[in-house]
Amino acid sequence: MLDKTGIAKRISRELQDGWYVNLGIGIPTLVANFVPEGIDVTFQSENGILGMGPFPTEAEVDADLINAGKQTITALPGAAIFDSATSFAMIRGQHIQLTVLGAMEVSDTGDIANWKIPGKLVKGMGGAMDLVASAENIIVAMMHTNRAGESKLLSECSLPLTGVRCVKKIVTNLAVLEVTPDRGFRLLERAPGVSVEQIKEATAGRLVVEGDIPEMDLS
Amino acid sequence: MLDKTGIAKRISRELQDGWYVNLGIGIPTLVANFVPEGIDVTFQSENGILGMGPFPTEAEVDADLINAGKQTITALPGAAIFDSATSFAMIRGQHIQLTVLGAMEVSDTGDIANWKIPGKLVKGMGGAMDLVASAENIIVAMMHTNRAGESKLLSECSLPLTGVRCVKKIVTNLAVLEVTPDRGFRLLERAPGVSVEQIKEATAGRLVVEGDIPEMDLS
Amino acid sequence: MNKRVANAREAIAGIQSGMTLMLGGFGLCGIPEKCILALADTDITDLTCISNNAGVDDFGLGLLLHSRQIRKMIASYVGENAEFERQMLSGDLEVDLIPQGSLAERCRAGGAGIPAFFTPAGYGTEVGEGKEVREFNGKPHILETALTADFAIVKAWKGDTDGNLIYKGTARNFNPVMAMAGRITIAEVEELVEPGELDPNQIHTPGVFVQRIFQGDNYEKRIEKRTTR
Amino acid sequence: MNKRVANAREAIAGIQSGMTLMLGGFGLCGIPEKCILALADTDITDLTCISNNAGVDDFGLGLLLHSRQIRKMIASYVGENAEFERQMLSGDLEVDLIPQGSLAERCRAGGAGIPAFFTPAGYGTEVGEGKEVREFNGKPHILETALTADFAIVKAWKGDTDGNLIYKGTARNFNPVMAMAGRITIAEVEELVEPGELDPNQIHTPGVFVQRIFQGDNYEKRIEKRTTR
Repeated sequence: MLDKTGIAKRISRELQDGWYVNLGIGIPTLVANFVPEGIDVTFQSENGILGMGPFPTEAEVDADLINAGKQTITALPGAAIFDSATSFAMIRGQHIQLTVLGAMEVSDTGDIANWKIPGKLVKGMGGAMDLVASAENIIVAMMHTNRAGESKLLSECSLPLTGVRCVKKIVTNLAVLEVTPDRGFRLLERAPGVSVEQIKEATAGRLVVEGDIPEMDLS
Repeated sequence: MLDKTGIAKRISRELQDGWYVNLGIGIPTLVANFVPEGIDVTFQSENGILGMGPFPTEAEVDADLINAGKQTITALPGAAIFDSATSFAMIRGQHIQLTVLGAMEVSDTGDIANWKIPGKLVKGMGGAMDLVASAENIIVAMMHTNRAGESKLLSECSLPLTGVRCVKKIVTNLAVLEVTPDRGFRLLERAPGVSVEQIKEATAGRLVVEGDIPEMDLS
Repeated sequence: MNKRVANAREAIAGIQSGMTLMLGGFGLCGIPEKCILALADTDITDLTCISNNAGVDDFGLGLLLHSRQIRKMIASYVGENAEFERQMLSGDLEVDLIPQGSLAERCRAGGAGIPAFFTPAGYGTEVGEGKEVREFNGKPHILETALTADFAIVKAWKGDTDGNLIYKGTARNFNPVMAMAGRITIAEVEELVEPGELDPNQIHTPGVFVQRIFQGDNYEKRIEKRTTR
Repeated sequence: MNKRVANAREAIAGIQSGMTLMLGGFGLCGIPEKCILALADTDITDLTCISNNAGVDDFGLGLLLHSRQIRKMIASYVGENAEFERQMLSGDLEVDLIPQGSLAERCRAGGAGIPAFFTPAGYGTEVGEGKEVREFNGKPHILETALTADFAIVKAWKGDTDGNLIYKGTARNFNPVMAMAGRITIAEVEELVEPGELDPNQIHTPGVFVQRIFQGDNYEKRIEKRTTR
């Protein structure tokens, strides 16, 4: 079974050289720590920067340089700064090759719910609806089940949707799954020490298991 | 009767302090030479500059600094340069207080035709259609009649339109007229030495003459 | 044309109860903190505020929430503010949540004379409910309309008295698009210079979009999540 | 990511007959003159070129007209070119004239994932014929759709190898919006530098929009109407 760092590490293996990548708040942010050697990716933050670098040192902290999670950041050589309309022009116009974000629920047709729980205080969708509606390549990073032990991979989302038929891949603490809208979640990899049976039990939506399911290689 | 310079001079009296103004090619361009004392206007050129200055000296000529008429220009202190989409955002968004342009024909409801003559080579509308569709305040600068002596102020334009019901005021070699879409061209002023009768003869569209029509004051 | 006003109080003259304001900033980064303070010092109420966020309890728009001057908030994310929660749950505050990219584009559209446009964001969600749907290239889009405001209030790094603005870092965010969309746009800047001191090639907001400008002193620029390595 | 290519010939690799190209520039100001020369040196034909103008007889897009490589021209104004007139009158060249502001906005929309938007420009004229009309605030608007291109070719003043671009003066014009709208965008620059040498706050076109970049030498930058006082 993976912890959050493990999920981020597994997702980092999806990165391809030259990609522009938008990382959501939470587990996705950790992906930046595990970019493989020889892979040059550029991180975009939707508040208006391309070429986001690591967190600053105390001396480097600049109130005018934050990411979409409102954390202080640095800019790498080659960075560019722009306004919010231009930022979402990049996103909506599909100039960003990969979006990684968290979710509360994902359906086996690729719907995602990650912004609102009825009856609880709604904080807003931020940029999530724009990101999921436009990205050609969306990976969801999340735990396979919620705190009550219920599956977050469903046949249909019960929560208000963020986007429809948009999620392409899911990396959880238990597995890597591809969304095939016609057939459901196709199991690609098991987390170390996790059995196919455990994944079946934790998945409420349609699960497709074909052939041998390899264990993730995180080396 | 006015010459082209006189038309430009009369139009310059319409300028108000603080206005942003777009001047078309031809007579309108001359308006910049007659900005009244104490009136501070900023000229926009739709290829992407606010704060256009006079033509350059030989030494100042810069191939990267032209106006929409493709003439070399200078930039005044306080100028700003921007892309074509931003330039027309200013125009379409009605941030420019006055547009002055030439016309082949104007109708007494304010339609304008100034880009195309059927059977002749069409060069294109450039920015004219955007300008006339959006400007709140459009003054047409033109001769009252064409070379054949026919009126250019018509009940209906015969040429393909550039915009509908948009012209507010017309300054010709003979007169200043306001367009009142319900009633037609309302005569405001006569050019020096021109009689109301002459203006009536040269105007094919509905002409409203009420009370005494003063002669223009160009002092 | 000289657009300089003396201070924030003079800059906000004419803002009245019931008006719609746009306020630049992302979180607390790039917010017009001087004008917000000046507004908090008035008895103007029933404001509709369009801003990506709603400040924190004791800074930014949180100050106007605390003084109950805001009737309606149009934003994309409002999670950092306990006062906000109280007023929203009690029904005192109306909230309209808009996807961040649609919010930015709707402001730009308002400034650019584009009354409506199609976007895929929000299709199939409650954001799309009641909105026209149309397919382009096999993908469903919804029709979103332009946003404008009686006053837009933005914060820039440098400006000149003609209203030209330059922003610094990610404090730029919503400021340029909101500057375009105000019937009257107020800019507060850290440094106000004479025309000619800024390079025309480097202007982010051309002066035509700005009607009033002043220099604020001692910007607090509070950091929400100071994160270091 | 290093996007540098050696020269114009390498930059235009993959452009094929029948493709749609966008080319920046206004008149001859800010045109990608090196790539146009390189294209003229190929046997690529049947191009659809989207550009505000069509060059002059012996420079800019006029060169590709002369060599009969352009089948269709999408522009706002094409008045400076005798070869253009001949081909248009003979029916060899198809021409689609678009209001300049709509052309710019349609390119931006193409790059920004906005498939269509409403604009007042062209309503009631032949530009509006066959297009959907809708009233907003009592004013009729027409629906215009996004433009994209197989390749966009732009010219900037400075660039870095990550593809970030800075333009100079009114040579900026259509270049930034076209850079957004190309499936592949080629940038030619007068000076190519390493990442980090350009101020991130002053980038006009962020590198994400650019796939290939090279430095051209000895720019001619021909002036159409040298006017002095």
